[in-house]
Amino acid sequence: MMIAIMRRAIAVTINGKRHSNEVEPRLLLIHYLRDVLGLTGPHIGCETSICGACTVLVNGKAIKSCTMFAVQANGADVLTIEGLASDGNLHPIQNAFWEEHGAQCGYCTPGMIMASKQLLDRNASPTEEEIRHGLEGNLCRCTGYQHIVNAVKSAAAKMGA
Amino acid sequence: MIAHPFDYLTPKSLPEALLLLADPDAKALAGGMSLIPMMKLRLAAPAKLVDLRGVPGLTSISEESGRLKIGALATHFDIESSRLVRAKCPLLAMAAAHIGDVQVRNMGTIGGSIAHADPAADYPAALQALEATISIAGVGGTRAVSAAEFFVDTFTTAVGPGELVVEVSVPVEAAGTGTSYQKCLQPASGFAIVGVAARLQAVSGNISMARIGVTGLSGCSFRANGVEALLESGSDPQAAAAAIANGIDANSDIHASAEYRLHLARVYAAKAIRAALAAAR
Amino acid sequence: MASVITEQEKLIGKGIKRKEDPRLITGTATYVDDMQLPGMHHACIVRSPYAAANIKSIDIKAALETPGVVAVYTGAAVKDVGPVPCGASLPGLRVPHHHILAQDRVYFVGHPVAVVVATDRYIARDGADLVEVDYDVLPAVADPEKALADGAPAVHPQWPDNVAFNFHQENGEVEKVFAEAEVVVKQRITSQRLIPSSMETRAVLAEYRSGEKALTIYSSSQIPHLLRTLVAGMLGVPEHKLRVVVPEVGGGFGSKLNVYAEEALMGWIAMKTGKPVKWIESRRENFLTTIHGRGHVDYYEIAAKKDGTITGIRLKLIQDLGAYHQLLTPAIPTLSVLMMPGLYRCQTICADIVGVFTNCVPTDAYRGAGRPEATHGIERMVDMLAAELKMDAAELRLKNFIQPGEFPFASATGLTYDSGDYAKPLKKALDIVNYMGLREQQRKARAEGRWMGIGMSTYGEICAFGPSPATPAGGWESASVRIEPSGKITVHTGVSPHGQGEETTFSQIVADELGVDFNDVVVLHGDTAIVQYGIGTFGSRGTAVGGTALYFALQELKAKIKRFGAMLLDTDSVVYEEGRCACRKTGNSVSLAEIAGASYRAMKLPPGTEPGMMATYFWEPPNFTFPFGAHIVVTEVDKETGVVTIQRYVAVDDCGKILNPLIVAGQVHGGVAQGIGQSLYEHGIYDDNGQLLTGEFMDYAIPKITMMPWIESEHTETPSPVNPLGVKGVGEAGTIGCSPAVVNSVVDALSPLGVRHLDMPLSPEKIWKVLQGGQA
Amino acid sequence: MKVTGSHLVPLDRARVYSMLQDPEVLAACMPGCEKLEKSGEDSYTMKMKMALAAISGQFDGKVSITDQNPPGSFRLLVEGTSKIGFMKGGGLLTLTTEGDATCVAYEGDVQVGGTLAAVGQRLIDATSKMMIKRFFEKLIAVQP
Repeated sequence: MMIAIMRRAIAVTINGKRHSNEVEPRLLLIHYLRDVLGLTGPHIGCETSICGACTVLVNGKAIKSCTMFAVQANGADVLTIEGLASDGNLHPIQNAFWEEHGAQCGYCTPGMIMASKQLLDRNASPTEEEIRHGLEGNLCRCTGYQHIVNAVKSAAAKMGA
Repeated sequence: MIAHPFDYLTPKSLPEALLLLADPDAKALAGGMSLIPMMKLRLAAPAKLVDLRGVPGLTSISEESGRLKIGALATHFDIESSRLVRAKCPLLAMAAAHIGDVQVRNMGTIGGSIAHADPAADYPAALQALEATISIAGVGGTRAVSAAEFFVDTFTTAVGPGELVVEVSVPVEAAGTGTSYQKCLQPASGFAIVGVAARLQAVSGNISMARIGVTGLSGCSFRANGVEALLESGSDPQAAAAAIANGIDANSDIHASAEYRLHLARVYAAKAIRAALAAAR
Repeated sequence: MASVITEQEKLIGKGIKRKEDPRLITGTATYVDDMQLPGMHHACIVRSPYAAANIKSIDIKAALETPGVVAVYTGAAVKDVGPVPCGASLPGLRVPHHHILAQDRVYFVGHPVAVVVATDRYIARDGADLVEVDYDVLPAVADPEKALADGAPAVHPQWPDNVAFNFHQENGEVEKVFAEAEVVVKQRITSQRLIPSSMETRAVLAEYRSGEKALTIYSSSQIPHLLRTLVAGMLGVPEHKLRVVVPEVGGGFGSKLNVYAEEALMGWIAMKTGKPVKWIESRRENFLTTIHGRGHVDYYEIAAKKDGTITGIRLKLIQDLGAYHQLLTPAIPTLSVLMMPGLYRCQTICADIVGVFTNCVPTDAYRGAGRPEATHGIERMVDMLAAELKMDAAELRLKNFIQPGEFPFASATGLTYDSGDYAKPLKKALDIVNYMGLREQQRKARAEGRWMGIGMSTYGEICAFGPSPATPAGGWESASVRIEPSGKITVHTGVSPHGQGEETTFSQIVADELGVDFNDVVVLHGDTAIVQYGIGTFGSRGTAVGGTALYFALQELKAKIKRFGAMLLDTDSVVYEEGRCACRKTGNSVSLAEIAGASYRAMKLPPGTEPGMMATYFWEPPNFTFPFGAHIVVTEVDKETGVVTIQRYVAVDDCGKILNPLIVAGQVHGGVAQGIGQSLYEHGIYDDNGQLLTGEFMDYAIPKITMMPWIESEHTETPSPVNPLGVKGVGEAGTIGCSPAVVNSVVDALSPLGVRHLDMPLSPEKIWKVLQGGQA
Repeated sequence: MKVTGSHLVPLDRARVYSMLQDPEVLAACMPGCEKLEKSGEDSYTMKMKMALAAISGQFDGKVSITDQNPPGSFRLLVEGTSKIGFMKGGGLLTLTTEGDATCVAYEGDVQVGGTLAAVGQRLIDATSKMMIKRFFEKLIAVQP
């Protein structure tokens, strides 16, 4: 079963910085980010593409980076939780998660925040139902989600203001 | 979590892709939403992955002589958010919006989904009701098959070895057509326990055309011809919906027994028919 | 709304935003898998696909030949390590020897059989596929009642009856009370197996420095110090040569209140290979091999007078233990027995537990640990009694509550309830929902043919574990406070928070007690090389016991501060206020930083006083605390599909004094979510052959954001006299209060159909069958 | 997971019965069967390649036939193990004459373990039905 597979050269722009590496085709994007580049903000919480802890934005779209091979991201622009704050200022969504106690153990939080970003990018003032629909792909076992809903509402209000 | 090693190929044209897929150890990769989880669990172990995303022209959504042509690599998000699809074929947009979650819809493609032919996927119900045509390309050329012919059995389609779904064509809905997709979802996976797509033409409540597509209920999506005939002959929606389960060997699992699934099919068929009727007005 | 606190004001009781969060919201926190050590190897474990089988042979040749594979070990190599410890002791308890890798037989699906060590995680996984294990499959049993039946396969051949222990407790004249009872209600009630599902799975990284003979284990755990003591014993490493570090932990819910085979195994591999080795549990492994919760079959009887006075409670409890005892497995059902009278005055109880081995992963502490099962039982029984007597469920509860003047109250099970006013939260909840109005609405709904239900639960908890004599490894907690020469403050706590926010609440306590800036306090935990011995975070004890230890350390420190202050001010009468020591006579004052600096320079010392500014306190709680509350749930059942919708969820919890309402709300919401999970969605299902049918998030539904109702969370505050902070604990309240309220509500909705009980989860199909007139 | 059903085979009962005991016929009809070798009285070892959608796996297995009661009934047990898990299917096959044809009714149990069981719960029923259907389609096709 062991076959020698050529490694592939990839170039990916991550949080505004270009990275070039040679990777095995089977290397998952999440492992590329975490193990190769040391961007350990996105987490791994399952293996069936359910939990969303590994959510990052690829070319502006939220995806589960455990369900994408790094080679598929060749040439793409990737944004992870580490790239969300700019010039040392927290993004309004990060601030809202802090203010509203949207995180407990924090494991789902980076994915949850990135999914929230996608949600607010597409809908600047979502209703509670739209918030819940938009975060359906992210599991949290700690918060019961209520403070997360509050955080997204609050971020929307601040970003719209 | 970790797939078997594979080689990764990136064709730049359709003929090149088809050439690569002629290798029986090669598997096409579109969005990967069905394939990659299987590979991570090592249930699937293709030796070669042929990434189709570099093949030009497979993502477009356009209108052409009364039909919408959806490229196989259009994502579920492209479809649910496309103004064209929402305006001219809302049933397809509605089915797309029911798939998985935001992240899955951002990556998953219509071609990949239907080629996988999961018995509980959402598109097949809509495509059956829409009498969609699916274009399948092979080295010998491209052929078109109807949705009814396309979905053969559990995980089995009309796509032959080395072939590729390249386009899905659906009708532009005529005035007076109402459609709806109603889904009872399994709370863990989000797959349909049953999903029913209804597509009706009605004038002042009289149904002149009925197309009902069903997913999740049995091993393969299907058209509920019995229900359609009843609706077209003036039967009331509730009574017609009740016929959906006739002669069906329903699936059974820990989430729903066959008996309950059959019941849900009747309930969701009635919901879909009522919603489609309301939309037709 | 939270705000950043800079000016000096009392912080206790305010919704201060958390100190922990900046690292969590920026993705810069460090969980075990975020760590990489030089030369680190990765381990992948080969596990049994069968629930019961003899291992005929294991062929590791192909795996070993894989480039990058460093070593492969099987049971033979680690025969002398261990066993995985059981910390609970019960008379006559049968304890199977729990090796860290299977020896000649496997006992449950997921049982570790071999481990592959490789230079990277991908190669380790490849290697694991190449280990060939030849099994001789044996019959298995996965259901505890079937395991007790004659002729059932023996999980452990040496104990053919599958009984691990029997436990009996009674109080009062049970036979007489039941014989003379005017009403007796009986019901079989199950609490299904649940899968804790912390979002971070288990994770272990071990490093051995041969020169120092020092082993460090990084693990995602709730109990760093206990883990150190027990793993040191398993590996034969002197305890002071083992350091356990618990970095950021992505949730535990009791599942990491344990010592697992893999923690010792990674330590052993690191010593054997001389290289660091990391093992990250996959989600599939987490479902199969991390402890499950619940697993009860309870046979209840409740005796009462016609006026509703509860006179006796009898329980036969069958506990599905799984194949082994993990750390506290057999102790969990005994907590159910302790809690069985609930908030009621009844003094006559009788309980019999039979602990049963099955070919499943062990059960152990999962959020609430024994108390949700007990609360579910008594609160269901009270509702059934109310129905039997045609009394209102709230009225029956109010009639039987222990009254405020009766505290401390000696319960029938030997506990001393600390304080309470049980009617208060119930009345508050009834007011919030407008109970009479709701009943009227229900009458109308029923007239329209809609199945609307109103359900309540009034729960009590045993929290703040606990007095040491009642806790297997000690129930005290420790804290040390150090004021650095610059005046900055470092707290070391023996608890191990992993989402509960004690870095924040403990900073609030310090800020208020010492009158210092909240931001000048750092709370450290989870490293046995840094922190004095501690017990850990579980059983709603972190703040109630750990916070109290901190409080007492602060009192000692304040006395020392005053001694230095008096010396510096050259007076014999000082007060310490708002971070300064002042002379009562002259009004002259010195700051805490000046005092701290002087204490370290030690040019001069107060009589009989050591240099430095540090205090350590080990606090032994005199009792548990007993939080309580009332939850009311309004549901509607869809007649066509059987789907239950929660229309309103009101929780009024009394967790004693509230230190941080924002954090308390978060704990309640999360607890309720897990209660709703159990009530409506979650069920760890094994088939008859011991295969876990709900083995991934594809089949096991923990609540998603779309499945949660809005929770209206309110409180009453009855301080606990057990500790000076007056706190009781809130980590488990939501879970304990939730499930009976939801089930009572749905049973209430369906009561016109003659439904009197439903077992969880209330799946649509189950309800639909009831609506069809079938059996629940 | 219980599986029950029946298929009509347009041959007489004795013929169908003997075909179903014939290893060559079984090998030709069992989906994915690559090799079937006699290992004892009415028992065989088998190599089988399962390919279903993206799922693929190489199974080593056993086939055994017991409780023969010709031409009316027998028990068939098929089991296979692979890296992706194991499958075990067994049950009673009852043959009854229906006109010129034979109705083969089956009533049995399908068990799946290992990784297959992790993701396959909702698919076991549909998949086993499909495999059985394919078996009978081939059985009808192989008749001389």
